[in-house]
Amino acid sequence: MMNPKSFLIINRHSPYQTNSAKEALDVALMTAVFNQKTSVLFMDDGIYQLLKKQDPTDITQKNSAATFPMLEMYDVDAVYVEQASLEARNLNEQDLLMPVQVIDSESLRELIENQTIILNF
Amino acid sequence: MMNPKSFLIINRHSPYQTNSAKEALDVALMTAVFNQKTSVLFMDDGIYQLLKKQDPTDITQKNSAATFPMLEMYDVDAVYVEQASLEARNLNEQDLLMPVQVIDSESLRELIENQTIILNF
Amino acid sequence: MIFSLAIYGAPYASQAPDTAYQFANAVIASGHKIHRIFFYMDGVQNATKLASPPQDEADIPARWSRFILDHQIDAVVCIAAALRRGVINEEEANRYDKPSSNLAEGFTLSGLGQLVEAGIESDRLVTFGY
Amino acid sequence: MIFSLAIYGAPYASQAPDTAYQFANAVIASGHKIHRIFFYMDGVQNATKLASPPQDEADIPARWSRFILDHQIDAVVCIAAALRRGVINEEEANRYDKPSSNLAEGFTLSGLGQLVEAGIESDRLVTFGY
Amino acid sequence: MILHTINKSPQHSAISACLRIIGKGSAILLIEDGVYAAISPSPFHNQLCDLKIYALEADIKARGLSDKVLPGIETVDYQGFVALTAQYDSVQSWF
Amino acid sequence: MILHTINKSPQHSAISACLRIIGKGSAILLIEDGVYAAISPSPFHNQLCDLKIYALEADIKARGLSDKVLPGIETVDYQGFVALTAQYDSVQSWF
Repeated sequence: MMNPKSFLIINRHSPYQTNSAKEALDVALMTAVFNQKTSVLFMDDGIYQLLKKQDPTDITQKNSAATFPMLEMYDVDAVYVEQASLEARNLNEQDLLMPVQVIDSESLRELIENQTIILNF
Repeated sequence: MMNPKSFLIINRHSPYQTNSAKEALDVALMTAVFNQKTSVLFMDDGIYQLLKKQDPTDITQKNSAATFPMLEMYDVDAVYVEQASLEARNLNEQDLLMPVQVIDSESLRELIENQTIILNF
Repeated sequence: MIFSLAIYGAPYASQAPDTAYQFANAVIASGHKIHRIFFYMDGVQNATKLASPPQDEADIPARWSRFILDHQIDAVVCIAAALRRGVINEEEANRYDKPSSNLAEGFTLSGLGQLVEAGIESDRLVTFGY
Repeated sequence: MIFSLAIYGAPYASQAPDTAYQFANAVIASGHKIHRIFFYMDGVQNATKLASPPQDEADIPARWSRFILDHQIDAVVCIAAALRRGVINEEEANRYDKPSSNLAEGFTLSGLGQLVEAGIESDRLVTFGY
Repeated sequence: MILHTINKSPQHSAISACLRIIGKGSAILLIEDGVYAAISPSPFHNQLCDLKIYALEADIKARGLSDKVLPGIETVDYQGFVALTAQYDSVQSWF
Repeated sequence: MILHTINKSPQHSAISACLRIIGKGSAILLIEDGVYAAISPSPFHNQLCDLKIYALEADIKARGLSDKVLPGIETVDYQGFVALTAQYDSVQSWF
């Protein structure tokens, strides 16, 4: 196999309404399984995936946050949250269920230009 | 059968990206077949269904405008276009492929309150 | 009161199948009647019998089948929408020369007129959009 | 150059199947190679053999089957996404005790690793979102 | 008088479309992703005082919003949803 | 340098998300409903001069926009789409 590529998985959609959140996370974990350099970015409604105290039992779904601990287990490089998206939703880091790197648009622009493969979800 | 109800079919989505436009129009025609009082409203991206000179042969789809003449044939009561949606898209009545009633939000509010059944698409 | 439901979203692409299912149960629990559940657009995917979701996820089509049979609900899948999207019963499989069928038990394929009729005959028609 | 394509949208719910098909043809016509086409999320519905659209509409799954066989393309349908949504081959039908199968000719069910591998092994991975 | 259901987050056009045409005496029920509007002051800013707004409890709880719901928004369970549809003359769904 | 494809109309969040993070020297290709942005002055207002913007011809023609495309936006056919993906280092899809 070639040298590892860098993968960035971008999550722009909310959990529960569609299966996008779960299926995006499965891709992130799979890139890590392949020993690639993997990072994950949450922006727009994707931010909502990270909210504390989610409990979807009454809508008979699995907790979208249940697989987040796997990101660390599989050595996912970094988890980013776009500052503008957080602010637009009246939310801050204390509302999120795990430590993340809040990143401004300028740094985000740099981050994105340095990825080999960007997968949006 | 009871007295006819009044149906309003609202089209808020663009043609071609999804099948929503075609399947909404099928419902409008079917309510007319059942001799109900039917009207159709276009708002938001639904406005785009009415643009002149559509030619989707290169994307191997049918022209979404092809069934519009059927609306008249089936005695559909009225075709409305929301003024705010038209203006927001930098479009005017001359851009549309058939005569419609452009309606402001105030009149729209009245129209909607007087329908028995409103079906959004 | 007499309710009908229209469902436009597919499992996994939309929460409509979940919300509509909980709503349908609440209609019955509240002592109302369901005249018809109509599956249209991508909602026709609720009626497949070939889905095998993981054990810790709800089996949405199977859950509908049980609900429909338990409460003797008229569950109609729009035939035009279903043919386009590959949801067919044995009769249509024969007609279109297809090697198999996948419509789950309890569902009926029928025309769009059944949606309009449901709107006319019910006190409330509640739509669950994609 | 070596291309791979990822397709996330179902026919009728998304234009992705149309655009991706035209793009795939243009890749070949431009003298490039296609390493793999990967169908994920609702895109697995591209692989049903039970769709019977009206004669004046494109038969999207049949069109893929012909393209895949004509050009000997590796066309992979994510097995986890497909099982959830009711797209299965005979082997999975047997495993899950289902009465029939619906995967069209030319498509293979396989794991999500095939998407990541396509990203690693191709010069370009182009995604067609829902 | 109409019960309007909204199932999309404020990022989508469904809410603003509904607010442009909703009449006095009608009500909104936020369901699915629509409940994110229940924690965000902007979309209903000018209309909160005139409009009755409900939100579906199961969706609020699923999304971790229970502690954040704005005052003036009433939560209902699925049977409450059914009761609202019976109480109003008709139901219109925005999606 | 990245080729960004956008397949949603300006009513959706995809375009503004892309514009927030796109870097200098990168380009946008409007496809599917993304081409509606090619007739609307607003979304690219401030960035048109810095950014190279393409639009897929088949989608422009399908939607009746051929006479309305703003100056500065270049149309390409499907083979032109392939050529652009080859020309840029990678492709990112906004949807």
